[in-house]
Amino acid sequence: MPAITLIEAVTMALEHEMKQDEEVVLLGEDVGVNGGVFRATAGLQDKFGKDRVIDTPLAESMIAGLAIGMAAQGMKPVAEIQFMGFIFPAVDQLFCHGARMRHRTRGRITLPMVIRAPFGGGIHAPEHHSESTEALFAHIPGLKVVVPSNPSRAYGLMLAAIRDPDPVIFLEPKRVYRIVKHEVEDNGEAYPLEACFVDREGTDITLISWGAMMHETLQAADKLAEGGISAEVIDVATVSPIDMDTILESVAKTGRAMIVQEAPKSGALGSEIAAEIAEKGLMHLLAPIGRVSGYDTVMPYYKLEKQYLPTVDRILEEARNLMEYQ
Amino acid sequence: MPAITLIEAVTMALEHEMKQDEEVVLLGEDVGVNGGVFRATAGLQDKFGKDRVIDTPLAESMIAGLAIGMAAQGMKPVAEIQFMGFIFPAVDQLFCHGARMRHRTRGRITLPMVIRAPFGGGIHAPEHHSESTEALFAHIPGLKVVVPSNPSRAYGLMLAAIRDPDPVIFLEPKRVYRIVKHEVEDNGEAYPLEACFVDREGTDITLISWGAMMHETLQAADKLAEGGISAEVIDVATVSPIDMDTILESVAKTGRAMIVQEAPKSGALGSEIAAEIAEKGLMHLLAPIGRVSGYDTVMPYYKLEKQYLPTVDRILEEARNLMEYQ
Amino acid sequence: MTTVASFEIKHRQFLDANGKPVSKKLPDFAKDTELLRSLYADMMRLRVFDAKAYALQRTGNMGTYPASLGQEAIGIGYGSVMTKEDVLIPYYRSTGGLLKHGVTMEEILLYWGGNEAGSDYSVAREDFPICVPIANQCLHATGVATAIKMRGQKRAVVTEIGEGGTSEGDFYEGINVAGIWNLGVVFVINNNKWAISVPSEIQTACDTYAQKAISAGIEGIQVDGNDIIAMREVSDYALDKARNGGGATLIEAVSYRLCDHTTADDASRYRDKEEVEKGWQEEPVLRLRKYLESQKAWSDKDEDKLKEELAAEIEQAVENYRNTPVPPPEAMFDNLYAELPDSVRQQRQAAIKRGAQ
Amino acid sequence: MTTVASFEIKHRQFLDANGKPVSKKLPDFAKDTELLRSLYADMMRLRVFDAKAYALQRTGNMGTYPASLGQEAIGIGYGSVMTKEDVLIPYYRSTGGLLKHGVTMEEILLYWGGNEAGSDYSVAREDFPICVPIANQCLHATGVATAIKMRGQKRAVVTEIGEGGTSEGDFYEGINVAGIWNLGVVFVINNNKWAISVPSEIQTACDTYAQKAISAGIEGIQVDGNDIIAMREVSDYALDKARNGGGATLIEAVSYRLCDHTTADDASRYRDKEEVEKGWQEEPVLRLRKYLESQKAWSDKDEDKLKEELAAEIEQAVENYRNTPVPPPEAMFDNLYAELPDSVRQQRQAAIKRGAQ
Ligand SMILES: Cc1ncc(C[n+]2csc(CCOP(=O)(O)OP(=O)(O)O)c2C)c(N)n1
Ligand SMILES: Cc1ncc(C[n+]2csc(CCOP(=O)(O)OP(=O)(O)O)c2C)c(N)n1
Ligand SMILES: [Mg+2]
Ligand SMILES: [Mg+2]
Repeated sequence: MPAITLIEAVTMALEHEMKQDEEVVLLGEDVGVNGGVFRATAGLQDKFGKDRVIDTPLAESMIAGLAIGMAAQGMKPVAEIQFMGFIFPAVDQLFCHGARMRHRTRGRITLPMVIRAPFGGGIHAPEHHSESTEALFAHIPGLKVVVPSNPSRAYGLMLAAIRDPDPVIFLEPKRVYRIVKHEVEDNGEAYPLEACFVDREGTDITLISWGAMMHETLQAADKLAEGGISAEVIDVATVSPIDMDTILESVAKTGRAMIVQEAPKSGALGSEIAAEIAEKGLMHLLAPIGRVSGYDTVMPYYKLEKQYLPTVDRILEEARNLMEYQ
Repeated sequence: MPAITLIEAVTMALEHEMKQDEEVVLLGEDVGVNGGVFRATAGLQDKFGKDRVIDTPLAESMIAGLAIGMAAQGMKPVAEIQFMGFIFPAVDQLFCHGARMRHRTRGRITLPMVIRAPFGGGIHAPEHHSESTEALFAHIPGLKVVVPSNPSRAYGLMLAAIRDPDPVIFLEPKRVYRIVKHEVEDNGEAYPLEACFVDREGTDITLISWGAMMHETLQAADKLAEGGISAEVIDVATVSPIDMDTILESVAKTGRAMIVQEAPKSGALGSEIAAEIAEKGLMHLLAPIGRVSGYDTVMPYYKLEKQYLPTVDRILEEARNLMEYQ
Repeated sequence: MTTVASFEIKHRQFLDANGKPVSKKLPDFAKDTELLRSLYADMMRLRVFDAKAYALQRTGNMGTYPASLGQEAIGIGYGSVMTKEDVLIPYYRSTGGLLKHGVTMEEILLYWGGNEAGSDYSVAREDFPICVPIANQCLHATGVATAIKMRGQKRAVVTEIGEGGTSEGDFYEGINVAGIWNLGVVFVINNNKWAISVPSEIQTACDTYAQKAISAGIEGIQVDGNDIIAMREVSDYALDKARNGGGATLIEAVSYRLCDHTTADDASRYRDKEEVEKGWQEEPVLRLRKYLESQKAWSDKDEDKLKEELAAEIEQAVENYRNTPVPPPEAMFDNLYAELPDSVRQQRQAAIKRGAQ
Repeated sequence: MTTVASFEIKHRQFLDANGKPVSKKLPDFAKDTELLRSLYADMMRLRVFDAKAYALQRTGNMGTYPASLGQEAIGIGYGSVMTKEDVLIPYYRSTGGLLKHGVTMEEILLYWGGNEAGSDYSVAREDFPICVPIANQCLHATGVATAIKMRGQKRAVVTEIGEGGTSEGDFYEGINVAGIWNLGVVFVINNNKWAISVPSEIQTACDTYAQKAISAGIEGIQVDGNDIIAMREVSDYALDKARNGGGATLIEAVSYRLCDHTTADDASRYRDKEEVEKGWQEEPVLRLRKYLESQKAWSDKDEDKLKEELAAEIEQAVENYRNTPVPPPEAMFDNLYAELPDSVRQQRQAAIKRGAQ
């Protein structure tokens, strides 16, 4: 079993599900011959033909609208938005229709569709290519929002997303598309949605993250361990709806919670997690709830993106502050 | 000085500023002859002509894009989106350009523009007419988001929004457009943005709200007072960026914080406020941070909207829970 | 300069405003008097239903409602050539099309009465719910048609939009992809001249809306939308084409909104009386009646009988509507997802408890 | 059926692929050899600059860059008739237009080098920064033109978009409102046949992109975008019209993308060699050179001299670019709002502290 990257795991899951279920079709800009600008759909048009791997015209509202129409007919479209920064023309379709078709028709029309988009900073990309706006989607009831942090999860969660009978926004942390490899068996086993992953058990502090920032968070946990601090590390994975039970259980044990996210701090997912802890786990808290975030400013052009993105050092600093809190 | 409603105060502020500053122009669907579907611009086309009160074609992305182009040339467009539920086609323009033009051009091009939209439930409106999605806008750095809760504030904050050199999203709680009247002097005095209003001082618990829900919150405070509970009530007003200092000061005094909002609970503004309190005011907390919210589901068709919207009773129940918390 | 492309837009009309044929060659179906009588009845049905819906709103028994007054030939026209297998993607003023395609009066009242049950169509199960946000339904139509095409089915997809709605990007994105993929979609523009208070001149610099088809490389036809014979003929052509791989058609149905935009609107604020009076002289129901009368195919007695039948039918629908209980609080949650997440399940419980109080 | 509207799309070309005039009547300006030589120099300048930018990216000294190879006549064409007062609303492949309108090479390099200073144009202060999200710049152009019109100014607004970009709703919304309000906007479509890997057939069922103008009731003209004389002539006409209340024009400039989409792309994955070779036979720079040579207005010596001058100019720009320091961390905050809110001020302080570490 060869080790594969996160993006290869996405491809493997797409291929697996396309073989399994002929209702699964891929669509998007450049997903066909080119195999996607990040190569997530590389080779799939050759394997499944132009009818199942569809290069669309250049229009994101249209891509989302097409997916809605196709899904309403029982197909399972997996649509790619080339970068999350270009998803905005599609949000009208996703928020006004995608998220609520089942609800408004009392279950008569349902939308088993997936919207994939690479997101996040750190690859020296041009303007509008590096944002993390998952919180916008997570606030919309009726959508599920999933962010895999590593190859195994990309595979298992993508299968789950495609099989889910409701619309799933699947956000791929492009900075870590190729930085780690896992041995992933192509066994068709989906991971559950709406379940956090406890990646490391610990007793002193709970570090909560998702997507690319999991990598810095895990590194920080290593360093904390060197200093005798035992961090529990949770990968939220499905960022909406969030499995708060796992998080609250962990905080009950450690008494300290810190969220690490790439997005601007204000009104982000970290705020929601902190608010839930403050509502339901306050009695366990030995320290304020920490948030290590991108800043509340526009994602800068790439020369400053390193200054913008949370680092292992920032995580360590904040974690130590919380540990020292009296 | 006659007493006027919230929507009349909006009109008065628009008229005041149009007289003062000829760069101010209004645009939107039905804002001209018809004076807006809620009559916010009633009479203004007669007074200022078709060049300054412009009926646009029916396209929200276009309205936002026009406003951006006009503002870039130094005009001060105040654009109406007919209902907040129809703002989604415009978010691409607002998020990708409106929010960041000053930033990306290092201040060379700035956008003194306002986007107005009525929002919220409670008026038995059709589908898509009753949502509260202010949190989406509040998460975007570079935008300011303002929600007046009563006539005086509508007047003073609208003046401030128009005069602000940066884009302001001005959300008008339509359920309370006409339910209270204030004597508002047309004196051209703006209220500061980024400042909360402490509407009632109290010592036992801080109730934090904005927009239409301020009315239920104030009623709840009255009832709490009858039961001997002294609630401090804060109207956030500018919901992004939030004046957390005022809120934290209050919580430091009362030791209890509760947020009342109409939006779905998860990932809403209330989460951000709670998270900030949990980070910076934890040591003062005598109880968990309460959130009384709309539910995490699609805004239902109007037969159930009363079941959806937070009520005075729900606020009281939660406030009492927090008071009794040990 | 050399000419590299040229285009023409055609207009279709059979009956003039007084119900007189403008040409000798009426389509074959127009010889079928029974059919024409039934089309007349359908238009009347819609008109009477609209009036009832208005009354319900005015008496506080229903929410905002958009009537089709003066535009009845459009929805009844395309609706009359739809098969059960075809799919309708309506906008809020598609009541005629919905009724013709099997959606019940009761469902339509429930929808505008604020109850999701109204979107759970008992008959036209694949039709989309009424689309309130302008223009984005156009893209659903292309998506449905894509699925139909991929599966090799012979089904047409019909979607309707107001002339104001053509200013939205989604409209163009829809016709564009329908052109590229040769999708079996019929886009019907209800050009009723007004978008709430905004007149058509503010929506386009074009002489026709049909010419917008040229930007998508599809066929565009302008039709007198107050002439049910023309409306049916052009729709029949376009749907047939759609079912048989001939691709998309854009139909501009020229009509006039004789009513307010909705019950929440007061058109007298922005429209001249004279214009509306002129509109009444062109309206589709009387036009067909005059033609039928000229053919000795309609009498006052027929009219009375029809009105009586319609009144009874509508009364029954209204009664069913009014007897439908308000949904329980848990209905807010029960179709959010196939399976409700734990966190939301707690909110559901709380809502039930509060609802019972 | 009666015909209610008809349209034609015209095509403009003066020089064939070999630089031979296709008609005897060249526009007046084409007699001005100095002008043609300067246009040639401008196109070469862009080409050499592009090559340098590519090299910078390949050597890790700059981020992603989209070249204009083969499409030089477009930006240089419309740029050459813009006045200082006109406004350019560029997309990412408008380097030619930007350079002609006074944006410096250094600024362009800074932009693609990830530094906002590159969008703080020293000369063309009212031009918009480069637009990366496809098509939404079209609406900025209409907004700028609205302000210009309201103020009674005689200034044209030019915006450029790729042929793929015309599939986005914002493009249509833009041309539509420009038609309605008779705005002085020139929309230039760079039809380079490809949108990354997606060929033009997937973007439209139309024979021309120029005909999309018909949907907006504005004039649409197709021009050979590899023929700088035609490109300049049509642009001159359109800008003049725009400045003088004549309204908007849609120009489809037919060209070919000889390069990869950007430095991040590998076009050999999806394009045939032969197609690219054919493209090389049509390209604009050699075409004009051949014409100039046929007029005895260009020699190998001129060419060598030009290349030398360009090399020096570009070298200087690159040096300035490379000597520009990385902005300090506080630059992330300093233009967020006119005045930084308190909450963000704390973050700014923290960022400065961390940056210093
Ligand atoms: C995206 C969006 N914007 C605005 C509205 C508010 N609105 C409802 S109907 C209407 C006018 C529509 O006019 P038209 O498209 O001509 O259709 P008609 O109502 O005349 O049939 C407007 C602006 C909406 N429903 N959706
Ligand atoms: C809204 C949006 N969607 C997708 C992209 C990604 N993207 C960048 S360039 C491009 C192709 C554009 O092709 P075209 O419009 O023909 O312009 P060209 O690059 O050929 O000049 C795409 C899909 C984007 N920048 N913006
Ligand atoms: Mg209309
Ligand atoms: Mg192109």
